[in-house]
Amino acid sequence: MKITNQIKLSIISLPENLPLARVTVAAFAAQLDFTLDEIEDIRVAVSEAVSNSLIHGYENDPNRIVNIVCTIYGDVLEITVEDEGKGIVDIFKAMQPAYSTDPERMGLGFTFMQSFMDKVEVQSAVDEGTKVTMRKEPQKAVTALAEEN
Amino acid sequence: MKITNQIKLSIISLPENLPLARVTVAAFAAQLDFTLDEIEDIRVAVSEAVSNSLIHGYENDPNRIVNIVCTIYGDVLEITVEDEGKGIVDIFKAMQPAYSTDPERMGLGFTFMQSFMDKVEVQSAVDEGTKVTMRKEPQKAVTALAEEN
Amino acid sequence: MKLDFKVDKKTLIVRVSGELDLLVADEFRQEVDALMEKNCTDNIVLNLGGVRFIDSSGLGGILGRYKKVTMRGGKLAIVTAPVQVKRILEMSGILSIAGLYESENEALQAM
Amino acid sequence: MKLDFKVDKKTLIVRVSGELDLLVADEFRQEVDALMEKNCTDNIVLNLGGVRFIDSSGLGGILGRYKKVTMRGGKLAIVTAPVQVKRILEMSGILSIAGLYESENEALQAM
Ligand SMILES: Nc1ncnc2c1ncn2[C@@H]1O[C@H](COP(=O)(O)OP(=O)(O)O)[C@@H](O)[C@H]1O
Ligand SMILES: Nc1ncnc2c1ncn2[C@@H]1O[C@H](COP(=O)(O)OP(=O)(O)O)[C@@H](O)[C@H]1O
Repeated sequence: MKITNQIKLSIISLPENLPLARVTVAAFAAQLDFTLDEIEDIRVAVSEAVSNSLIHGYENDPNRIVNIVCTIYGDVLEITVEDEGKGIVDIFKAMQPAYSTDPERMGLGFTFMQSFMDKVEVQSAVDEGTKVTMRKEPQKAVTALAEEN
Repeated sequence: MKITNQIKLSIISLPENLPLARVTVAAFAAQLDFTLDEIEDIRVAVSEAVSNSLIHGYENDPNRIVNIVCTIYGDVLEITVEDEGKGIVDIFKAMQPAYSTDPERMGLGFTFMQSFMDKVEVQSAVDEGTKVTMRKEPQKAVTALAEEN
Repeated sequence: MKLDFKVDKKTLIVRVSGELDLLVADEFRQEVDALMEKNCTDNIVLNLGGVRFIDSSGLGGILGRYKKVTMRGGKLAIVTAPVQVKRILEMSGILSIAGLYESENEALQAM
Repeated sequence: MKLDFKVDKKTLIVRVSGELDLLVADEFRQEVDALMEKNCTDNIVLNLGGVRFIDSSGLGGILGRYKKVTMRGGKLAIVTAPVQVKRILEMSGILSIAGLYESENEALQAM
């Protein structure tokens, strides 16, 4: 489907940029017909993906870059969050609820991304980096389509 | 001076992305000790520079890209807004208050950027593009420094 | 941006809220002009109380309405702009030609 | 994020406002632990009424406090979370171990 709009936000890997990443993605998402609750869902999902790049991908090194690309295709919002960090050894395991390689963390990041977005895909290679692709469509749009048929 | 933080936002040249550009820059600026009025100033300056790239640089072509880079050096916020559009023939003339090549417009864009930011620099080459660099320091920081001396 | 309106004899009262920038400048222009046409009004009272942001593109829309109205012998008055908006209006010089009033009633009396 | 607090006998009441994420998770942890220490309290009543955003890093900070308090025989109760925050708390399972109350008084009675 044709791309209607796209933005790319690149941030230095500082936690200070996390609120800003949420704000930017939420402002972009508002161009589609999402409810406020759906925008909240998107904010949580973005926060989890970017936090993972900072903590796990870059192990808190504040001199790296996280790229966030937001795209609208038709009614669908796609968000990719990409780092060039240490990568994930076992993606399947990493995505299990409560699984974390950090004993201080809850292992709910991927679970929240999956609960709050329609679709989450993870590509990762050890020592090369991780790319998380998430999609979400306004529920209104889905309902309207269903009623048409 | 050392860069403390930096983000880059690239947007497709759609006016729909203008509010988002303001929101992102304002969220970044909030990392410095700006007052709410100063953040308002910054929002206006960014809005003018990005609008100029859309209307003048790209003549409303919605398939181009505007790059916005925000940097913090010490207490200074630097914002650059860059397009690869048609460029400005006479920068000095373009920056005069009330000068516009578009009879429908007011010619106040550069005037507002200059009034609301501490410093505005424009680089431009015909058929290559335009880059506007703006700087602003929180007034509090300036006052504190003066009191120290 | 959102526009609400009311008609008082020959005056169109327009209440603007939201952000007045390049994105909505055309819409503002067209909607206000259409309302003037439809309600056969000569004057505009522009209530900017709800405007959270304005830049030179938004100002251009207001100045354009000012020109159009005055060319036809009408008047344009501005009501209750928030501090930030007022500052921008002042810098543009529009307040020295169109009046700024505290309330819609005050503005209506000056029509 | 901003923390306000009050002490009621052996209970520390903490009122959190703002966003609870990775950026402030450490600060949250340290401030709450320091307040517990300083005021010699056993229990925590966490008022999340002013929290505008929470994610798994913010949750981690809360769960960490829960663990610490219960390990020492104390209790942790959560008060008035906004809908969005409540949804996240529910998904994490923390509400089935720590109680959720409508008011600080209700929570204090359950201590
Ligand atoms: N961007 C990333 N780079 C490297 N490893 C990651 C990345 N994202 C997630 N992981 C790995 O996947 C695990 C599970 O992630 P998640 O579900 O978000 O939980 P948590 O962040 O609480 O550990 C992490 O503990 C980490 O090992
Ligand atoms: N990014 C740009 N690309 C090309 N021309 C520009 C650009 N920015 C400004 N200009 C030129 O400078 C003039 C003055 O700009 P400005 O002061 O912002 O007023 P206005 O936008 O109202 O015309 C414009 O009319 C245009 O000719």
